[in-house]
Amino acid sequence: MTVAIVLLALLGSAWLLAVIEGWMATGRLSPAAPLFRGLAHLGRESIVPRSPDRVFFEAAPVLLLVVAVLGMAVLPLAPDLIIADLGTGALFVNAALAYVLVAVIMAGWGPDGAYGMIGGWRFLGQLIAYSMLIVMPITAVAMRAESLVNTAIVGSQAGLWNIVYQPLGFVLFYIAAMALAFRAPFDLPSAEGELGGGVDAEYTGVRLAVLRLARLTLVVTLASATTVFYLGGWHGPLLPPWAWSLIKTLAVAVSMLLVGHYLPRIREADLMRWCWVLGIPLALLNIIIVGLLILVVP
Amino acid sequence: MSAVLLPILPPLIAALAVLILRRGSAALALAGATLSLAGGVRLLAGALDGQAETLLLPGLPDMPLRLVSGPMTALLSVAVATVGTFVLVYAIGYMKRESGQARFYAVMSLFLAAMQALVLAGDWVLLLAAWELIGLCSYLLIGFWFQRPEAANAASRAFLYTRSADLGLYVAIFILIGSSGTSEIAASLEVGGSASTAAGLLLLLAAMGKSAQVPLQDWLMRAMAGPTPVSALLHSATLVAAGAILLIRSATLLSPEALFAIGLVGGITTVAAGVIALAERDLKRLLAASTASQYGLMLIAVGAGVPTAALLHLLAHAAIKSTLFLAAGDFQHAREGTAFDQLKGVGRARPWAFAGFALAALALAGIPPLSGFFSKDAVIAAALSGQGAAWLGPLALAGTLLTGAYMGRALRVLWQGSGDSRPVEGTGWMRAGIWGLAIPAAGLGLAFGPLETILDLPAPETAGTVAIVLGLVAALVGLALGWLVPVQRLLGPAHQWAESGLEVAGGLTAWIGRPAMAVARGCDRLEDHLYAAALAIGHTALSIARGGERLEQRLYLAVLGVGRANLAVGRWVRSGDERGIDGLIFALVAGVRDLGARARTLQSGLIHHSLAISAVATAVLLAILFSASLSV
Amino acid sequence: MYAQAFFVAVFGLAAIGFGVVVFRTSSMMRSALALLFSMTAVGCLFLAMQTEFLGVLQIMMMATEMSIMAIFMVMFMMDPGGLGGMDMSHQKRFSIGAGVSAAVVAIAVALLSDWGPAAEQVVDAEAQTRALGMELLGRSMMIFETAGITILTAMIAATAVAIPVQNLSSKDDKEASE
Amino acid sequence: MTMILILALVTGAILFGIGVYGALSQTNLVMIMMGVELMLAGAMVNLVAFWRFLHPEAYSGQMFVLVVMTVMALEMAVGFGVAIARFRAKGSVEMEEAEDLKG
Repeated sequence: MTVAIVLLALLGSAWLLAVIEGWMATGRLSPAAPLFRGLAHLGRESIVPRSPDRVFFEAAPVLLLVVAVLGMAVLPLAPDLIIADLGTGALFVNAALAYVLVAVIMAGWGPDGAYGMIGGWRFLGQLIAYSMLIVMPITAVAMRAESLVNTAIVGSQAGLWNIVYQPLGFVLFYIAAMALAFRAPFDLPSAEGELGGGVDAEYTGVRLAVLRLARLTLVVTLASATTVFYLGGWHGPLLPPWAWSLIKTLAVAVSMLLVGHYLPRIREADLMRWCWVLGIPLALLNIIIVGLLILVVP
Repeated sequence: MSAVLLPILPPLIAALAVLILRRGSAALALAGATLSLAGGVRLLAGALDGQAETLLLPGLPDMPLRLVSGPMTALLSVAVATVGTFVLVYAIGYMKRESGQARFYAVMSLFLAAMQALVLAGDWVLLLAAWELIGLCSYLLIGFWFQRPEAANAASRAFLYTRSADLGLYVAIFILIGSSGTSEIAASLEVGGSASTAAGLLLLLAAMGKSAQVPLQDWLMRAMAGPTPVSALLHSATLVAAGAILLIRSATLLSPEALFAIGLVGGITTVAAGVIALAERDLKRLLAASTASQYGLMLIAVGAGVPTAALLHLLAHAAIKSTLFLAAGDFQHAREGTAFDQLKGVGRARPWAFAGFALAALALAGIPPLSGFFSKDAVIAAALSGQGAAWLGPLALAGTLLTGAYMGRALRVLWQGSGDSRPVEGTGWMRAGIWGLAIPAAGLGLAFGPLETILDLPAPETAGTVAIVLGLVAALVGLALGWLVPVQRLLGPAHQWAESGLEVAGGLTAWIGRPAMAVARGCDRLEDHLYAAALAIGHTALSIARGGERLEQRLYLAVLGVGRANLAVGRWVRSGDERGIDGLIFALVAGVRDLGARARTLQSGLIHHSLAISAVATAVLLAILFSASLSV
Repeated sequence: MYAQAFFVAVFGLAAIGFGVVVFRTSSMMRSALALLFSMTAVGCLFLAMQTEFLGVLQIMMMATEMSIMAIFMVMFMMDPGGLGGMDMSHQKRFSIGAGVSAAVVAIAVALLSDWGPAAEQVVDAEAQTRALGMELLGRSMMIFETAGITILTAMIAATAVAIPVQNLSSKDDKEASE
Repeated sequence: MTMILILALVTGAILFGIGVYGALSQTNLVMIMMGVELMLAGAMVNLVAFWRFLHPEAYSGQMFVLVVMTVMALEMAVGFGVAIARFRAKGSVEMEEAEDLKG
């Protein structure tokens, strides 16, 4: 039952994101467009490029989707609306999202195409930039909650949301999340303009549909993670908890899309430099500040 | 944060700050030392109220690091901090012209922090860590002018000597922890039996290395290549003191055998090093040798079973010796060197420094009411009263005599003669440092009474009149001997030594013999006058004259005896130095090299070959272990 | 109990299978990712043995680590795709002997020695994590910190080794070109 | 329960064996590192199994696993550093050609 609800929510939000994506691309707001596009993908022939690494080529989109769903599985929509409330949930989110990299590299290497491979390796470089900025802010969050259990983390924000308690961490996590979802402006691995689509260049038909869906789901998962870690999860007046979670998640996801839409693409070298020279020190600073706050403010 | 951290953290932070900021290093280091001093005083106050603080830090599993502030550790911490502070004050003036200030002050601060940690350490692991740290710092500081070959050599030599002696500490600690099951010093000292003897002897080895006891004293002389403040800190309260402190703190462990060995080593050192000091032609090297000799006295006290006396002498010596070195550094700046023929009459040119030097020298010789008098009497009393008095007492007295002798000689050299000295900048700072230490060097003795009461160690018997008289006589005779050596006569043999590589023996004949003759002649003349006067006065005075004559004869014989004894010891020490110890240590290195040469044949340079070899070796090892477990 | 045994067996087999693939395939990419999945299986093995924190940590770390290893394989192998089908191994017989004997000995020890009674229950994941944290920053702090310092040193050393040696002049005109 | 312990231990043993084979047989530095990683993985499996089934109360067991993970990461870092340097210098990381370690 819970599983069904969560998956439904996931699909729904993915659909909404697709609608907004279409609106941003075409300027027309047509709720049915994603559906048609998906059907069209199913209809088209799904071409297999010359001499692919078959295993990777087939597995990559599915793995990406599975990973996104797995990450979602440990994030609570409501106190009881969570598939698996692990004792190390916050860490598990990282673990699951780490496999996004694996999936992208597989998708890049599999079809034996230059663009794809470059995109895949680019994402590896991107990971080296952002991964620390995913882990360290979560550390600070867990410090405040004194637990890695996601429900406990949400519970710890009943009084004050983490976005107020540790805004620095929120900013860093938000940026890193966008980089992880490789949306614009961090969409180097799949840059249409300069890399001919990058990792999803060689994918067509069903596989492309799965890939698209997986990427949208990934955005939703990351938005939900942001909500749980920083926006007080299900906390909120009047509306039922799950509604609040959904609203916040969608808001974050949409904000990610919009922000990406209006920012120029970032060179991976610059991204790397900023993340290591600026981001990681800031993340450490954030940890120290939170630690002091915990010590000082009981 | 516990108060026990107060003496340690400030210098550490200062060191880091200096390394990071790279400016205002002197001020930072000084601030760190001062704060450390304040922390030490606070500890001491707490200890006086009888509250022994203990701080447990998480360390190895079931072996937490602990810092303890008992009365003794607090006292030592104060001493270390005091010396450190004033040495740094002095260094501000002394190092004005040097480059690499940041390096110097950072290492000095680290040195101070490490020493405080060593003093306050309550468990062997922490003590070992601090021990290694001060070893490293001394290496860095002695080799501060690493571009000078002699400094570099001196640094590596000091490192080699102390490190090879440190092995003793390692093994001793393994024995102690293994036999007592705890790493806490106080608890682990309870182990008795053969373990205590073995551990005691090994600790003695470690202490010999650090405190430069015969036959490991050679590096100390050469360590003079470092900057003078470093020598002051090294000799008075930190590196060299570490050995004595180690023995004093583990006094309850020591078994009679160990005590005997310690006393023996101390006695031999105090005499041998005294002789070397007498023979030196360089002020700093003389002071270095005298340091070794003084620590020999402390070991005698420990060996006699009265560590309190050793502790008192340690404190007095810390203040005195640092004063001496700082003054020496002042002269060094004034005359571009510390060789005696450069320093002739510098005392007149730098009266303040000379006054401090003289005060400290008299204190070291043991002239009342200066601090050295009390501490030395405590040592002598211990030597005469404790076990093994028969041979410890004479040695202690000989040490005192020699102390007087070389101090008198140094004073003479500094005062008489003349040379051109240049103005020195930063004199104010240096003067402040010197006198900040000279005052305790002078007055510390009056504080010994209360100190003995607060120390939790068995207080020494009050120095009997015998001890006082003997000590005083020895000191005075020594001073007289030292002073009465005419410098111009000294120069002739001095050149011969220089040609014959500073061979002590020649030097000894030259100027233990000469002073003896001089004294004899002096007494002779005196006696003639006496005799004439006696004739004039009448036969009643004749008996007095005879008495004087007999006295003089004995003094003459005694002095000659001292001369011969010193001659023998000097030869023995020198030869032992060159063949025995150097041979031993460098044989170690050579052996390792040979082993490497043999192992070389195994290396084809191919990774997979070496991997294969290691795999096979592991298999063999497992087989051996397995068979062993079967056989058990 | 049986479920646990089942999962342990399954993940164990998976780990072993992927581990074999690492050295069987000739495509560097495949062998790297095979190693990755072998490590992941080991992490799942931890999970199956109710060691949740370590399991998740293993899964997380190895993903990144092995992917990086993959790119190095592709960079440094003369035949990344394994299409040339060249043999990249030597002293085969000895290696097989060593590997098999090592495994056999270890298995023999595992089977023959008497392990005594095995613990039935362990505390739940959250309590475990808490206790582990207490252990790391309490009793074994020094070991843990040492590990941290060591890895920092290794990072710096590796970077220093990997940075190309460039003499001053070339550095200058590089800056000039930028 | 003991059965599971033995199961885990056997798994660890086999992983270790594979690792030994790989480390000894491969010619490429990176592949050798893979073998070492597998050996370490086998060790970790054993550690966890011992912790879980023999001493669940002693968390030093888990700490050891963490230390082993550190060692793995460390080995990767240094190994790759060396690999890069060597590739720059010699154009290959084939250990057959690396004889300059010859003493």
